[in-house]
Amino acid sequence: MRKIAVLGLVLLVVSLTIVACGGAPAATQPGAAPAAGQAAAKTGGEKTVTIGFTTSQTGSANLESGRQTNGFKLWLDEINAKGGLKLADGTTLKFASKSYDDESKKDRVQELYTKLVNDDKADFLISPYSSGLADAVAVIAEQYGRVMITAGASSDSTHDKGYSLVYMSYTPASRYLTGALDLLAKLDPNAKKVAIINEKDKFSTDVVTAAKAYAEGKGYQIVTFEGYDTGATDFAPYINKIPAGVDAVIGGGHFADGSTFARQLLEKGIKAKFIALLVAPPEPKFAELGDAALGVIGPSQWEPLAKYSAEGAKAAGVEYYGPKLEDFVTEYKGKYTEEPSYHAAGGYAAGLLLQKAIETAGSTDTQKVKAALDKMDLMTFFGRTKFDTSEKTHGLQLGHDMVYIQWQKGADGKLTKQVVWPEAGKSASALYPAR
Amino acid sequence: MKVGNVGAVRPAASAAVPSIPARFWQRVSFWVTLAVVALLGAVAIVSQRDTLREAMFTLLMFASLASSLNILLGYTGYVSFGHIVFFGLGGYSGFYFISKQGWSIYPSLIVGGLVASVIALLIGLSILRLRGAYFALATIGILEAARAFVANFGPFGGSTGLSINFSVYRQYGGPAQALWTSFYIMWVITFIVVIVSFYIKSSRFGLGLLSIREDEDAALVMGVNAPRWKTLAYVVSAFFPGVIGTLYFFKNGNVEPADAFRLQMSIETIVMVMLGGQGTVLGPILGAATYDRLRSYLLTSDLFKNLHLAVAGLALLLIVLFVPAGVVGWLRGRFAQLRRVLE
Amino acid sequence: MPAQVLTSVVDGLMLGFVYGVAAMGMTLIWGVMRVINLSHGPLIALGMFGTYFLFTGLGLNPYLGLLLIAVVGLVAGFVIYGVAVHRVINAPYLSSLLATFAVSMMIIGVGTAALSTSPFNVDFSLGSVAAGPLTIPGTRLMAAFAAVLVAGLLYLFLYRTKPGKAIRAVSNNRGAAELMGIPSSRVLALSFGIGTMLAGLAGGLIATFFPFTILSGETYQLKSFVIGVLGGLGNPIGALVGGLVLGLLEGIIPAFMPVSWVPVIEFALFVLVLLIRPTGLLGGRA
Amino acid sequence: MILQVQGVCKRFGGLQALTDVTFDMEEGQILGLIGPNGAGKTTLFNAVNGVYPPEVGKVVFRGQDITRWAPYKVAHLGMARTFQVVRPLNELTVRDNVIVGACYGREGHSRTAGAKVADAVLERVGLAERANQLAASLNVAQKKRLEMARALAAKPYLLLLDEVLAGLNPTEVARMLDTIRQIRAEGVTIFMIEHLMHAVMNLSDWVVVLDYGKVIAQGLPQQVSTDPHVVEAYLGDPRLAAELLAGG
Repeated sequence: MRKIAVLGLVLLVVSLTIVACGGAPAATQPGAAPAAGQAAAKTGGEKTVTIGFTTSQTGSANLESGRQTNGFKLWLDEINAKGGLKLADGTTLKFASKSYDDESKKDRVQELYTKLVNDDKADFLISPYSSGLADAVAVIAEQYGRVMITAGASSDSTHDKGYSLVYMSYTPASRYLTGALDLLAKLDPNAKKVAIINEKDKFSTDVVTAAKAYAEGKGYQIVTFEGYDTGATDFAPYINKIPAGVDAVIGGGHFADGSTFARQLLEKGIKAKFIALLVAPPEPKFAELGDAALGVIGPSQWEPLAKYSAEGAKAAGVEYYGPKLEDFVTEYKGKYTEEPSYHAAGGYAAGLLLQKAIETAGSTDTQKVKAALDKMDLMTFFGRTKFDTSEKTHGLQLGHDMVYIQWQKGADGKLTKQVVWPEAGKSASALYPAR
Repeated sequence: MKVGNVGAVRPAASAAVPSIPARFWQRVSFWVTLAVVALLGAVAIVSQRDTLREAMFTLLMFASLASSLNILLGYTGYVSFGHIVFFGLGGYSGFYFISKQGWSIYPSLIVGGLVASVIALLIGLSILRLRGAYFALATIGILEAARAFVANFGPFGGSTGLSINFSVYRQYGGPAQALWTSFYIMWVITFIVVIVSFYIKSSRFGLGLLSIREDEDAALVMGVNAPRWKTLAYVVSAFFPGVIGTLYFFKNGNVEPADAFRLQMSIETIVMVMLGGQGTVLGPILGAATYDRLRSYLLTSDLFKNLHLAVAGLALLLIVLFVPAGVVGWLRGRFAQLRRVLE
Repeated sequence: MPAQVLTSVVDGLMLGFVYGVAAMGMTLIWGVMRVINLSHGPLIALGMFGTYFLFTGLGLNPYLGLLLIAVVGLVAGFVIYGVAVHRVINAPYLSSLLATFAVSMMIIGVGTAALSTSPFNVDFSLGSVAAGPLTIPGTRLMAAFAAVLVAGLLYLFLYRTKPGKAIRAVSNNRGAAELMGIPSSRVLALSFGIGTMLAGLAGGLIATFFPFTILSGETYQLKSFVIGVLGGLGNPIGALVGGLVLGLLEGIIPAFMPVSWVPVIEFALFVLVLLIRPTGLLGGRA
Repeated sequence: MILQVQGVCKRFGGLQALTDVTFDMEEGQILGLIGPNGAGKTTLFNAVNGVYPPEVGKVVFRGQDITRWAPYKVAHLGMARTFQVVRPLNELTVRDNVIVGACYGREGHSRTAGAKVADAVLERVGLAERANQLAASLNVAQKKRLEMARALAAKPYLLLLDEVLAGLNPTEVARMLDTIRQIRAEGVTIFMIEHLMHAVMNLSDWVVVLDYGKVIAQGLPQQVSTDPHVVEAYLGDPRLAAELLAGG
């Protein structure tokens, strides 16, 4: 009798150990590189800085997220290939990264970031792709006192929560489509009716809420205002609600839904003169839609055709930092055999901004780097960067601007991407009406 | 369709079954279970490692979710795919008071639980009339309807949900401390769920539930007011996900419909209950621990990263096919003497 | 406005046919063996990929490809039944729910690893048919036509052939059917095979007009539940009608409120029907 | 009058299961209900204790109209029953099975008090040593006694026994008959369905005969067994008919 009770207890203890250890080994085996880096911290004035982030290897955002990671890895390889970053005090910094798959889902991402900070000893963080995930992990960055650069995330609402260590590298969502409306006003002063159909996630909602207010302020009539769930594939019910005689259709969300939406707009024969969608159009893959892509405008954080340069920086009275735009494009193409999209550029820029801040601070100390970021006002290949330092909306991007691209038919009949707005940076005039 | 106990294990030996004290606090098994929960929490506290604490928070959260589901699924025999609806609705309500009304976490937790219970009462009065798979289907319907409704519901922020200002954590001693506080609360909730589970199981009420699980019609004839008791079981089992939801969203700082009403999470909770042994108290806790650690391990292991779901699915299939009583159920069935120790 | 409602309703109905096929398999399996097949959704998704690979990889016409998908689906159904379902067919229903859920996890797991979760597109177009305010893509018309054909064949099979009659007999009363010498195990396997085949066919059709991932089946699985209950659980022919009812609702509701309210109404209706008439609006056996 | 059944009719789809069934039961009696297979005997039990509420007619128990009451309410009033096909709560122990009867029966004991009642009842039906086994592990005769024990633990005024002797061997039958007599001696009224004719005829104070859902005869055992209607009804089953005549 007693023996059995003892046996039971032993079994229990064994199972518990397994349970407890199940947590431990997974948690205590960080990637080899950063661990080695930590060990080498104080020797010979060389130090390894670990940057942690998650990638959506699977899930709805895997395309955009993958590009962002590609861009970041390019930065990482380049800086290390150059022998690292030399600080004023003579220390050489090498950079390492540690990342996990967040499955494009929020439920594990916080745990993964906690792990990045505590087990993998990440010194700095880059946000995951998409505003929803970035918003979730901003808390973690703040809670554990790590500076986080958000890339691929632009929800304004992340920055009205009182965070002080989260810095947005993108133009905020509220300014994504306002420029498109400016463009529309310029193209066609008589345009009146605007239909807004968007994904109902944080980012797109922030975008259209701001765009709707902006449009109404400019005297546009919003004839349709509908949201669809993330992952939607059938847009017919929404498209059917667009009344005949609509001038502009704006909205969308991310790549997958946006491209399907564009395709179904064509199939359903919607005769909108102006179509502007989020995220999807700037992706090179959007061209695979063929006719459905023609004339579609998309706000882009950055384009290979953009014209950010040292001269421009001088004109604006700020410093230019990092590689030339053309060099970035060439390097990226060399490594990944495709045009960089703005997600890729954003990933690179996140690393670059961090690099600059560390260089300015002359240290990897969180508070010093934070001070450097707060003061930062510069131009890179990605555009201008300046952060809001007010207490209410700290970390919000103030300097960076959107460009707007449109898919047009080139002389050879192939679809090409042209920058059509702002006026100063355009590579072609907008095609109007689009259809 | 008859609702029966899946954990149907024919006893190995009919003789020599120990008698178990009537009062649950006199049972070895009660203290063993408490010790398990104590250990799970202590691991994080002793190590003082934030990662382990976070992992244990998730683990304890699933352990209490599974245990609370067990009151309905394991004791009463009603399979609900909608347990997470209470996590969502209760959590949303509690979180609403934190973010919009500026309440402290503590009363909000209670409110979250109560809202979940009241909703369970209203839903339960109608759908508990359905039996077997019809009930299961109805719970799926309710979960989906609730998710779609909240996504359209203005006060809850519609599809983008609600969030709290970071400064809120200051009243809990700063963000780092707030995480520890959340963890402690989670730990306490797990203890409460265990004690309530034992209390119910050893009470007259619990006996009624068990008889409903075994044979609802026979139970009715024996005088068990099945409609009332199963509704009560539903209400009690819904209270905890409401509390846990509030805490979880408080810890996250935000809530969105897509995170709050995940059918997948509901099903995973059922899997945990099954894995450990439905109808037992320790089972759901061990089941949650095993499943959660397994999944978390697979997710971060380089070898299985891309196949974690498939591996977990294979494990589940093997258990359903070959150990339907779950680990604790199997042990209890195989070694009658263990019934004193494991319950 | 009326033109808009008309378009919307026609779109809904076209889709309703396909919903019907998706639900037929689910409800057939339920009727015969009282199993809610939670792997139904992923199987639909596999059907989608079937079309994709046959079309994009082999250049096979999607509608010809359906024949192959049907055969593979049938065999896959046998295998799933044999491996995962047969052992728990007489156990309480939670076992079969979880067994099929485990299958679903495995399909999605392997599918995610092999196919990622980025959307796939079958770049196949039959143009559009325009009539007045209506513009109906040809693929959807074909899908509706194929759905009717599948329903018709299923009807003939169930009511005119020996194995079909055996399926109905087992569905009515398995014990009695066994007494009459009907080999119930074989019939159950066959039903699961046909159910899987129907899931695959539905997926194959959907793939011709919507993009999809390995996760896309879930929506159709949930809709299949709703349709099953509307048309009568266990009544495969009722499923087609149920599908049309659902399609009609999806066409009409957006005319009066935001589209995002559609699922609220759909699922509330679903629960209501379960409560009031669990045998389905159109009768059928419970 | 402990139970009055007045004009009870019950229909299942196209099948008229009970037609205008009327009879009374005296307190302290054993009333035997007999009839050929499919006569509607179990349906009558179900109509009386609320499992299948009758469409027409009235059931009065201890002066209270309980027609269409839920079965659990009827149980609380003091009516307990056993099932023809045993329905043990398989995954519960034998003792817990009986405690359910005690806790939810007429006296509505607490769990601890219920345990005491259960132990006493188990002792009496001879299952005491199996108290801690799972009910599923009992053999058929033991399960029958478990059914009886559950019903007794409810301390009913009226006990409905549905073929408790079926499937038992002669020794077991004798034991069961003893138990039934004892129960009656304690003042519990018994309403029993039984196929074993000699047992019914020996035990019962009053016999009601159902055929095709109708009462075709009722009276003292001797009267009934010689009633031509009854004999005719049983002619379809010669063995039973012979037994009926022999038993009378």
